Amino acid sequence: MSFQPKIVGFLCNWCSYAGADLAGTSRIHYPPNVRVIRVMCSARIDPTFVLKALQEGADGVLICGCHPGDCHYTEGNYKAMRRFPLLKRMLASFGIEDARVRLEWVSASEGQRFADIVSEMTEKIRALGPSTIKAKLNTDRVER
Amino acid sequence: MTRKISIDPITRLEGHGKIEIFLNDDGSVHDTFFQIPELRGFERFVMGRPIEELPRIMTRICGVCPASHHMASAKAVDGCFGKEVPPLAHKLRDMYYHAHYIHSHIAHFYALAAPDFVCGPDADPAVRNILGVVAKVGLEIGGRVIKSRAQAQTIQLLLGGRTTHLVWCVPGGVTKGLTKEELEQIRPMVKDLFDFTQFSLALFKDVVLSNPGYVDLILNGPYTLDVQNMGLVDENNAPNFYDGHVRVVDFKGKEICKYAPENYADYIHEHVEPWSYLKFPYLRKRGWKGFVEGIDSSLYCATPLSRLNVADRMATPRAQEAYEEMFSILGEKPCRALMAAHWARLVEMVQNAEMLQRYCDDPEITGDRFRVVPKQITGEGVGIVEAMRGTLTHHYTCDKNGICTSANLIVGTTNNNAPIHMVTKKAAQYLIKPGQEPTEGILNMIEMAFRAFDPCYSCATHSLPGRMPLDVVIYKAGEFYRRFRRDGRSGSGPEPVGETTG
Amino acid sequence: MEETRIGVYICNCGTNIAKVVDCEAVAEAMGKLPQVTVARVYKYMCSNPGQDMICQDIREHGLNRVVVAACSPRMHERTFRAAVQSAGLNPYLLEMANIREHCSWVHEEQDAATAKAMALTRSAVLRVAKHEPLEKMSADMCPFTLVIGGGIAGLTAALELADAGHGVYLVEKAGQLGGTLARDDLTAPYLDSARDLMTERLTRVGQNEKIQVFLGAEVKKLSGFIGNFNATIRTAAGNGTGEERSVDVGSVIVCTGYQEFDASRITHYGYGKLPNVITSFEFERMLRAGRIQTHEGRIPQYVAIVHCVGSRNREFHGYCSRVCCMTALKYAHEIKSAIPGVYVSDLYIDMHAFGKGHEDFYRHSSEVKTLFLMYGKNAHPVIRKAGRGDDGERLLEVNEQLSGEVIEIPADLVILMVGMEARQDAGEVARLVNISQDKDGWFIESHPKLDPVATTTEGIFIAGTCAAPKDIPDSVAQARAAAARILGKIAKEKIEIDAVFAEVNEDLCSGCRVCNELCPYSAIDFDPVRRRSHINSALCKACGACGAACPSGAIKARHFTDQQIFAQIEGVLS
Amino acid sequence: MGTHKLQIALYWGAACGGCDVAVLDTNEFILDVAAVADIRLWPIAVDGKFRDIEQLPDRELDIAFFNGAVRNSENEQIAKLLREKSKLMVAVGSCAHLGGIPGLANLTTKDRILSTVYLHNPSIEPGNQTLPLTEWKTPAGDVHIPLFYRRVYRLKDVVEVDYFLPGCPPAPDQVKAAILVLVSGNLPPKGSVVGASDRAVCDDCRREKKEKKIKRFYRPWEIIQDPTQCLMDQGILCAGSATRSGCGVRCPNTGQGCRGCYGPLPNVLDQGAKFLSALTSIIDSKDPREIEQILNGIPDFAAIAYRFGVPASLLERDVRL
Repeated sequence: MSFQPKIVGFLCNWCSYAGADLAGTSRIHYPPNVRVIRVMCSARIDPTFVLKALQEGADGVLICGCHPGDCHYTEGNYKAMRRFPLLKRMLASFGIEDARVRLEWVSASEGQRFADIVSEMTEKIRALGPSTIKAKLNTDRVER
Repeated sequence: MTRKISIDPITRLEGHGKIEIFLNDDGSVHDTFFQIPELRGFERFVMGRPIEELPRIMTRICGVCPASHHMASAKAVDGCFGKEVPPLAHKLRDMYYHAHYIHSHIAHFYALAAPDFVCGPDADPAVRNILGVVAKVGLEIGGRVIKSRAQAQTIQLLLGGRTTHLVWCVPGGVTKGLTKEELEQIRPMVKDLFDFTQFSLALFKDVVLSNPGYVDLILNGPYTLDVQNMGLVDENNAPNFYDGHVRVVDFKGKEICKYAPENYADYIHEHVEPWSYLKFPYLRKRGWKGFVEGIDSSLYCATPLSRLNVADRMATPRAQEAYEEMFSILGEKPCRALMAAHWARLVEMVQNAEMLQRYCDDPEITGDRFRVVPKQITGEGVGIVEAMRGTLTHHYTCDKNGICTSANLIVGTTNNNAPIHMVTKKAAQYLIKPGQEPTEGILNMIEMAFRAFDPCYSCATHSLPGRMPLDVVIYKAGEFYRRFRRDGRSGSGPEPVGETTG
Repeated sequence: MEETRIGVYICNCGTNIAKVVDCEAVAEAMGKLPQVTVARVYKYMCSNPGQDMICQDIREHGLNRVVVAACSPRMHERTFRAAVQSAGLNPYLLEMANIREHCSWVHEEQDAATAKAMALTRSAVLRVAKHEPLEKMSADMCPFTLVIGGGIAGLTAALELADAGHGVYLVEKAGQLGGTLARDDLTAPYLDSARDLMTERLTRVGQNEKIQVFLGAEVKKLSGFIGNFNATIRTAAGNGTGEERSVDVGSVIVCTGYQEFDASRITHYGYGKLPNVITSFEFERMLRAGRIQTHEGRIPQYVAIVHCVGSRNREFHGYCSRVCCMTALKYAHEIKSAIPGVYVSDLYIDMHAFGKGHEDFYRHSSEVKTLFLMYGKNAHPVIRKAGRGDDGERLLEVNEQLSGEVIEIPADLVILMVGMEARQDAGEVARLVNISQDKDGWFIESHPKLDPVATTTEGIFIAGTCAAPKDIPDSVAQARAAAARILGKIAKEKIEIDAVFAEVNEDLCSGCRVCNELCPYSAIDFDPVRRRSHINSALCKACGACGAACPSGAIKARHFTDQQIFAQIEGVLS
Repeated sequence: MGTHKLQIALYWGAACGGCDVAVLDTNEFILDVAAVADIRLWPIAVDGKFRDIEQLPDRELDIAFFNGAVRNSENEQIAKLLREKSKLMVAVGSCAHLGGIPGLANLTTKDRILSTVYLHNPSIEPGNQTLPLTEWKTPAGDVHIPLFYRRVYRLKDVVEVDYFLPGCPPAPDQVKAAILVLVSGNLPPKGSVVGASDRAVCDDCRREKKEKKIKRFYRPWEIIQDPTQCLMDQGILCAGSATRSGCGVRCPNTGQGCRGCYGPLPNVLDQGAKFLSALTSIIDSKDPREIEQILNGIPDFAAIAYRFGVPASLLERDVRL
């Protein structure tokens, strides 16, 4: 079977998680590669979570929040919006490919959009191949 | 089948050092290797960093002379910003640097070099260290040594906010000035320090010059090398540690070249040997000729002695007196006796103290024009200062956003790499005689050869209060024959471990 | 430290989960995890027997943690928290794994779905092991209510609360009460007068001293939290300056209503250019004035009513405006009774007559000879100038769907049935009271079916047409529902504050003040003397922004701690 | 030899010696230490000591102080040996604790380092192709130098570490404090950081801190800072809020932003990520394009976020390396 990417999804409770639920209630099918972790707001997503996921062997990380201007906590998603670009630049310095980490806005009514994002991201990462981070860190422990 | 003696480790500042001695069957020295087994690669991993961060990164090349790297780096960065630095900033940096010199020279002379002379090269290793020195010269003086070094550190602290790994210099000057209050704290310390330099010279005369054995050791021991001299000088060819032109003079006193920092690469190249991580600089125009002495040699020393050798005079009156006295007693200028470097340090210290005095009396020193915001990034700079243990060159380039695109370094120790390699061999050949077994004292005298060069090697060998561990293994016909050990523990002399079957 | 004993419960959800996920395999895998004491599968975990099973295990196996792998926590987390609580376990020692909405309903391939279900459940198990028991807190419930909007919904809600003896601040933007209903003549389907409905409400509001009315007023600021809001009301005085008044309220009901669709956005009916093409609202005004006439002042002989103007149409509004069909029939009736012998034609797409009495009303209308013509969604009627010899001033060409023929009908007056749309200022209101809007701008309810008048912000309710197009009875019902919810809370006197909030560990806080500006509820304040930041747990809504930002790791987002989330990450990836 | 005296060893790996100078900077205190302890090894005891140290019984030494990172095979061998022979292993300074400045090499490769140092620079001997080799045969005999590793490691990546004394270099007062704690016998929990605070640098920084909103980041040379105001409030990057205190606020007091040498706070897994989260959270913009532009004021963030701790970060190194 072809390479099945492991993607960790951090979804805000009010919009994106509800959107993913809607994809379910609407029976919209998408690849089984994203495993969702629910947070109350995309503002809760500490860049440490993303690094931790990559270090633990995730092939990709998907962050979803409410559309700008539509956050349940009025401005939480702007915090995610501010953290993300610098996080991406930092990841690039560590040699991590752009497509592996994504920030998307998904509202409670966008089940289809969530499914489309997951499908597309899964394909992109499948094309990239597995992340080598975990393997290399393990090798570092035995080979200098 | 040759025998092999390892003097391992000795260290240099950036890391560790090692000497391998190969003996012929008759016990004479076949060959020696002085190896630097360490590399960290600053030149590469600073690439991509914002250029203004380099003075704060490069200090970590050396924790004993961080100010040297900070200053050289800051000046290279100044170059990348079109050298827009207010005069006051240069004064403050120079002032700091003189204090740094004093701290380092005190540490070296008293903790690291003095034991050889005050206690004697073949004194009991247990007492051949700073504690032994204190025991000899008395606790009061010992206390004064520690106090003086602490004063030199305090002056740096008041000026630059930090001693080890300062962060003070930025493109356009320095981040803080000197307040009147701080100046008033510094003033009395400077006076004490000047007195201390005079005291140290006197001590050197009493202890060393009054002892014909030492004078003979210095002048006629195995510790001379016929290579050229390098040092930084001002427009009057007086030593300048923070700024100026690099002057190279052969051991007969003839100027070979004098270049501005920007042109260093036209005059200096570095040779690589596969058996050491440290490169071997040489005079470019003469080309690499191998490890050879002589008036045509492309090799040179960059030590306190070299600095005085290339200078026509000192920059301050009392230092000038000490300088003249030194050369008259040594009887030759340039002087080729490496051991005289210890004396040269004390002479330099006088100039350092007098310069500090001058700055304390400079009405502008507490001014506020110590910082400007540079208007342009010009993209390239070379910074050269005299580190305590040799001419130090930093050369950077950066892009239009001020991101470092290249960095090249020739650090003090590197200049002396070839001479140390050679003098070690010379000392080994002189001291290890066919048929004789090397004693601990002999090994120490081999160490003294490179100890003359650099506080860092020295601190490896006269650490406080322990000492450098040493292990000499002698093989005969490829079989273990005899061994001398000396570990870091105080009080253990050489002890034969007896025969074993190979 | 007692030993961690976790019970894992996998729900078949009938076949909803079981048909794609091998629940037995999941249970078996979970049973092997350290700290897991029991792992069971059941048909419907949310059913009483299902919940009983969990409670019984808690007692018999001394479980101190529970994982339920079933539907979305947004669906049943409350249910199972209540269940474990009833068995004496702290409700926050429960964690759910969503293996239905996020797994069985979206994946077909059995092995992959089962593997994913295992990963999700494992992550819940690792997480729950890090859970801590949390205690809810309580605060006083202020019995006053702020009602925004003085239309039928607002008036009704205000009366409902005031009649129960509680104070109401009723804020109306316009110069008088009544809202859009005040513009109507008769109401469908029973043709009773809108005026009468209104006067009854208005007089009672006027007489009730528990209700304080602010006309020409706006709510400028709303701060605080359920039971303890503070609102700033600004009343515009004549000269425009106006004064501000600050009031404490426990709850807010938003009844800001709708605005009519602007017919001039549709060019093909020539509205604005052709004088005798008018909107339903303009016609309503004629009816109230008591004289139906053309622009030229003549009595029309041919009147055409066009449905779904701006509604059920991709270009403008996709939704059905719900009230127009019945209003159109109401017009047919009023026109016929006002002008004997008039020809009324009614051009519709579909006739929506689902309400009580509406179908009868429709039948009755066809009996009184209204000409019903069905046009296609994508083939709207075309208005042409009538030629010599034609009846009426205009001709409407309709591609009639039932007969399949192109029919021309004469018209002196064309009435465009324009629908309802969200008010222009709905966005401001949403931000003011911190609720969200859907893609059409209507306010979003906390649950479309189970919780239609509450919002995602506790203490803020919505009623009437600000939530979606609806008719009078529905608006009134919502207003009373909202009032009832509030009366319930007032009766309790105390409101519970969720145990999930952020807190500062002051032993680690260095007073850097990074968090201070981040809280949208101003729950974080800074003590300049001790140089520490502090979080007011009642104001905190647990978004976790400060926890993520705190560079010292001094802020803990309760129930969403770093350790819990790290455990989840490990779980989904192992 | 005083048998009741503590047996102490010190060693330096890939380091600059600054940690030793910090010990010297405790001035008279050194003599007190010498009074209660035999210093069995000085930092620079390297493989020449192998046989001697190997001959010691295990755990013969009471405390081994190891400063410097693990850059080559020699550093690792000695670390392992000292661990074996010592009851307590203490990582001294940022290099041993977090990887330190040498750890920045984990953002580039061994090959690039060798080529820059020995093949391609303005002062290298023209046409040089020679690179240092771990083993070299000479007519006289073979000579060896250690293997230069692909990347840099922290001490705890190669041996078990009991305590960490942070700082580049550790502040002399903290060196005193830590040594006193360790010789006192009543030891903190294994794995603790000693000689540092549990609060961030801001706790000791006396600059006035306001509510933070940042419209522009300045590079240190672009702005003359106000010495009374929080550097971050002025848009000058300072890692103080994400860094343990104990240093004495040396850098901010000199007008430069903290670079984080004392390492992450007790509850923090990754210092750089936390610093990133904090400073981006306070950016005053809701426009993605403007945010990108504001961030251009912080070039090369990775090497600032992990100035002293690339090997201590969750990712440890450039994954392409």
